[in-house]
Amino acid sequence: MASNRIVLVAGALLAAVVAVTAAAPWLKTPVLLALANGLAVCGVIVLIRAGQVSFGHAMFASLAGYGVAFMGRAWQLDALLLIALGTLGAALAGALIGLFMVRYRGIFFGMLNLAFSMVLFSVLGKFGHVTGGTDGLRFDRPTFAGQTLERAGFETALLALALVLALAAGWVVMRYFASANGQALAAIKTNETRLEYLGISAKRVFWGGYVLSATLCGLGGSVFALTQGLVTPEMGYWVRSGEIVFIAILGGSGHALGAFIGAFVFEFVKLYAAALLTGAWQMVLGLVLIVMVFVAPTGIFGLLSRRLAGAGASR
Amino acid sequence: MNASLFVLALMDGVSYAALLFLVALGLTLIFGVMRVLNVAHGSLYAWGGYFAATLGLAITSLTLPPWLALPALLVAAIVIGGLLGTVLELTLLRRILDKDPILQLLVTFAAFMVLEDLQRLIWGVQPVFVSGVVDQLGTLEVAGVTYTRYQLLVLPAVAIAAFVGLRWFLGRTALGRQVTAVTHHREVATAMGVNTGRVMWLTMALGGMLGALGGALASPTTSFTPGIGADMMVLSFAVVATAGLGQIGGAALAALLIGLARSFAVYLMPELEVLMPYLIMVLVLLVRPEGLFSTVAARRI
Amino acid sequence: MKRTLLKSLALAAATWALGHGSALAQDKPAELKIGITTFTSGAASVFGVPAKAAAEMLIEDINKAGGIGGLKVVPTFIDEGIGGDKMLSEYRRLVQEQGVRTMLASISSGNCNIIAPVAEDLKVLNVMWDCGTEKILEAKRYQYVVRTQANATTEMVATVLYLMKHRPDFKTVAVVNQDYAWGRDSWEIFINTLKVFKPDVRVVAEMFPKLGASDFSTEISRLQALRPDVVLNTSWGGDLDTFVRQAGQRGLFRGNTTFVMPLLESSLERLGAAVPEGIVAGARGDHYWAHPETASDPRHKDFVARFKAKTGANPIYPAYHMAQALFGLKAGYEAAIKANGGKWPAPEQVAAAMRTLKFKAFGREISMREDGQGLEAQLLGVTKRDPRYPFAVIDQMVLVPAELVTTPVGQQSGNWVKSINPALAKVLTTSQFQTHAFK
Amino acid sequence: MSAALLSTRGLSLKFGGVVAADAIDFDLMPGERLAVVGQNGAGKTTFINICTGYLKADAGTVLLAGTDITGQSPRAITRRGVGRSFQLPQVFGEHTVRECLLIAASAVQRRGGFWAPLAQAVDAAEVDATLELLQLHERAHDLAASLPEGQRKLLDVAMALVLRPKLMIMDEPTSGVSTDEKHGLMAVLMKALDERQVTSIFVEHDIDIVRRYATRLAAWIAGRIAADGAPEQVLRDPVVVKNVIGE
Repeated sequence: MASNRIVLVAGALLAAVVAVTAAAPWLKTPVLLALANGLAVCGVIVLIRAGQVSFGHAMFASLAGYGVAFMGRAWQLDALLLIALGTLGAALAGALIGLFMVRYRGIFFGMLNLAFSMVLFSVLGKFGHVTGGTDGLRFDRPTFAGQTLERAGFETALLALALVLALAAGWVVMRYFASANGQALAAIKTNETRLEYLGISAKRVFWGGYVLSATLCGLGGSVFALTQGLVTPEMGYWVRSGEIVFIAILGGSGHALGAFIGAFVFEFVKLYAAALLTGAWQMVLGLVLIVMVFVAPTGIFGLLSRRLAGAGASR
Repeated sequence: MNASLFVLALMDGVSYAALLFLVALGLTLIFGVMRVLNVAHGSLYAWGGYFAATLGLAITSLTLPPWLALPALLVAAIVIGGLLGTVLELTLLRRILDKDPILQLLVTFAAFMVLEDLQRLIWGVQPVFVSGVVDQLGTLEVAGVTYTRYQLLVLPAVAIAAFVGLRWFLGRTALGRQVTAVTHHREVATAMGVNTGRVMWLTMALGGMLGALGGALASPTTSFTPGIGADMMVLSFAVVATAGLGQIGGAALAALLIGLARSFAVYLMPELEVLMPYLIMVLVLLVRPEGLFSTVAARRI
Repeated sequence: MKRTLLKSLALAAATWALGHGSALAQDKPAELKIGITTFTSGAASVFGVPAKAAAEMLIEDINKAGGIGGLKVVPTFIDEGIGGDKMLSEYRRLVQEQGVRTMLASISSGNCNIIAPVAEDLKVLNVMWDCGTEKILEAKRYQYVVRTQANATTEMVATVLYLMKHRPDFKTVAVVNQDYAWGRDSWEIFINTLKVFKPDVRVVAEMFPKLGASDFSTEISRLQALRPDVVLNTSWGGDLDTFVRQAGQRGLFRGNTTFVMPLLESSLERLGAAVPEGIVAGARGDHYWAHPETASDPRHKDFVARFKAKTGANPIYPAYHMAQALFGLKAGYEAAIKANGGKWPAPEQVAAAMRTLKFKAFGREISMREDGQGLEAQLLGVTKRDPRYPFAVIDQMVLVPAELVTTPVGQQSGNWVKSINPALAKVLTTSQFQTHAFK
Repeated sequence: MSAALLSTRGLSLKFGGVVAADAIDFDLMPGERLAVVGQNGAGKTTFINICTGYLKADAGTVLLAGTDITGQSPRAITRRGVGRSFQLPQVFGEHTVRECLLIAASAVQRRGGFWAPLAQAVDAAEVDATLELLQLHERAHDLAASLPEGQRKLLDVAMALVLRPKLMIMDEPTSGVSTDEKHGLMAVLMKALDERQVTSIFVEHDIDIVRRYATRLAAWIAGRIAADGAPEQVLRDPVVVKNVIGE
């Protein structure tokens, strides 16, 4: 799919987001949440590139989120600093956990991630005196780039930041996919034996991908936490991890843009399904995904790219 | 902790493990044959429980003889489990066998989301609970503590029966052998003329019944509320992963391990209770990536 | 890419400049839109669904009687079950898109925590109609947030007082609470208060099974082994049902342990025969379908009858809390309109008016304080089986006045309960408090 | 001995009861083109797997140009200049032919740092030359998975060849290829190996191919080298005739 077309789509999406949130301020929250999700999905897409799917990656979002909450409460740091540190925390955790994960593939990889995330989930829920238990941790709205802002202003600023971060993340991911490491990562999906017989360490390559994915999930988690001013263990529940993968497939795991398209569709279907037919949003989303898997396994982005660049170019 | 407390923890652990095992058994059986981890399995547990409760209510409201309550549990499990299992197999799993494993997993996840809401639409959100059976069977004393016969005798008995029964079916019957064959090598089995489609349908129905049976047996002592499926899903998942995917005997031991760890935790360090299953899962997987009881074959090149 | 970016950013600047000039004009609207958050999904919908039914009924009544300040009341319901973040989005949509200025939120203390600061930022009146956490109004002074019912401190201290009356001579206590803020906090208030009256009381077990736990057999075995004099359980919904049923099946109630269940009233009818006699039961406030003082009051009678006709069950406390919120809101608006010289009041004016309010729902009069906290008496009693009903009822009812058991304005519950006068332990036994039998 | 490119001493490996490698002593001189024949299960692939580090021997040593590489990982041994192709071609099915080679090339050289796009990170000219050399250039932009068996075999070798190995070990390069294509395939392979001056070992069942392309022949029987030397002479060895060629 021609890259200038992608830029067009991205630009259009961007403009739409900005216009919409300006027209209807209440939409800022869902849009922010969608962008936060999208960032995390970017992370999961990296793993899917290697043919791996994690049912526990929400743990990095929740790690970063709790990092933000803790530091926000303890030292009243600036929002930008909080995001940076929260993300860094997730990256370090990813680097560490990744050391174990690189040995696993397929269902075992998914399971070990799930296991780790459920341990974290239970710990966060259990040791209330530190983590605020299942009610989670609240923290006051921090300054933004040194400015003390009202909620409206803060969210506008955060939204602008999130958009920039989304573009940056998308660029990084696509650049990574094109790089030697990214290509080797994709090769893990098809043939690790050959990688080894080329003198390339599949584990090291995969570790890199894992750290990147953890970092992006952490970035998403940090933004999510700042949007809400509250973090709860639910952020890391296995169903959340499932949702992230879900969004990746929905949007199309071939391209970072798919992550954000998916995230927006997900967020708004969820929001309106919840408002219109109360208690059935899960069913709606579930059916949507099932249909997608059968008619468009390449996700919304796959469909889109075929529209834009004509059939065949969807790879 | 003294000897009597030890005994108590043992009792509770075993009866809890029995339920856990039934659900995990279904999950692991399905994986063995389909090579798909059926995330919707948790919903089967929930549906089994709800449906059993519905039957229980029907029995009381239609003033049928109360002794029907216990068989009703089994009937509920067989009907709803078989039904849902069949539907899932025919409408989804059958059609995604050739798809990317990631998509397969996701489809079952989607099915899980759908079933969760359907269940809420059918049975609502009020806690559902019918305990006639337990009261009929009465109680017995152990170390000065009262237990219900139901949890101490019925649950383990059913679990053991299910285990032995499945073993016998897979090992001794022609159909069971076909299932085993497909488990080991689908292509070869097909080449040998095994009707793979039928085997898979059978497996899904059977696995579904086991999952539903877990729920049905839990219904007399547990209030069923939305979300109960998701919790049981991840728990049975922990059991299966600890045991090793497709390991039937292993699942029994893993369920016991987790059940006991949990109940002992309540006595010794209550704060760790919820943590136990996942701690065990992590530790086992770190030491043995394929779980306690399975081994990986080297890749031929 | 860059060009598109610049374009859109320019567009952003422009539109945002437009978007944010919105001042709150206070000309009288055509109708009074109110947003109500309640659980219509998830475990807590055992509270949310009855409350919603009550709201629909009562708003219909209010509108029949000419609405509030002559305006028709139009409710929009938000499901708390979709999770804090989604609920917040919905909440803000109502305020910023629909222009709703009056909100009733919420059931979950967690959600109240999320919403209170938002309401303050958005400058909308928020009536905390059911959530119990005392911390919100003690930690921070809000202008737009009020609570038309008691808080956790009032409930738990009253519970302790009733326990002291019902069974003064006990030595050991154990707790089985849900593992979340309410479960932990209620236990903390309970035990701290108890220690004032009984410094030598022994806590033999503290068990906090996870919220939504489905199996308590191990906890029950442990309780049977320990045989404490008193067991506190402040859980609700499916958790409470499951615990009571499993405990009943295991004969836990046969011993001479006194069980204290401050939220049992909301489960009584559902649990039917499973509830034995002799459990200390609470109703989170001054309301009960068989309320000793208002059961015969035609307004209340009518409410109960119609609620039963509509939902098939007697009203439980969330329904009454909803009534308190709506009646309080009505009274508040009317007071504010009067103070405003007949002109339609701004949210902050209503909020101010509600702080000096005295109003009546289906219990005794509720009086609001300057910190926005409502003073609501507490009804406690002991379960009893009555041949006329297939479920247990509350007997030996006492109404504990809120003034005795509520943290004074400006104080923190944590410290205040420790400073309670030990003499209070016997107050309920004095002649001024009569015990009402179930009729 | 020190002149030998690859040599093994007392290489032994058992699978349960089966003896897959039985104290194999073996030397390969630079420039040789060794064909390996033997019945299935004679231990040919096992020998290769041990030499390239995929399997660990129970006993014995493997020396590459005089340095001990016993028990090293395939990665380490590959980096020392041993290329390998497989009976079942090991290619990146979801990448194009050219991408496969680019990835391979990136194993030995990287330019422009972490972020550089693969195509710029490696010497594309080198890659295209190799494509040309193995006559894969027309299929350069097709998915590796879409290639017919013969070309997949060539790609398998090409990926190893891009690494500029000293030694190339090929496991049945012509298996699964129709007889009339075999010679064409071997011709291409050998030409490429000559041009790059790579010493090579190849496992082969087709005796014509052996006669035609091997400079030396080793016959495997039950995990040991039964005969080793000039092809014609080995092929005349009665033991070989009886057990390997089977006439």
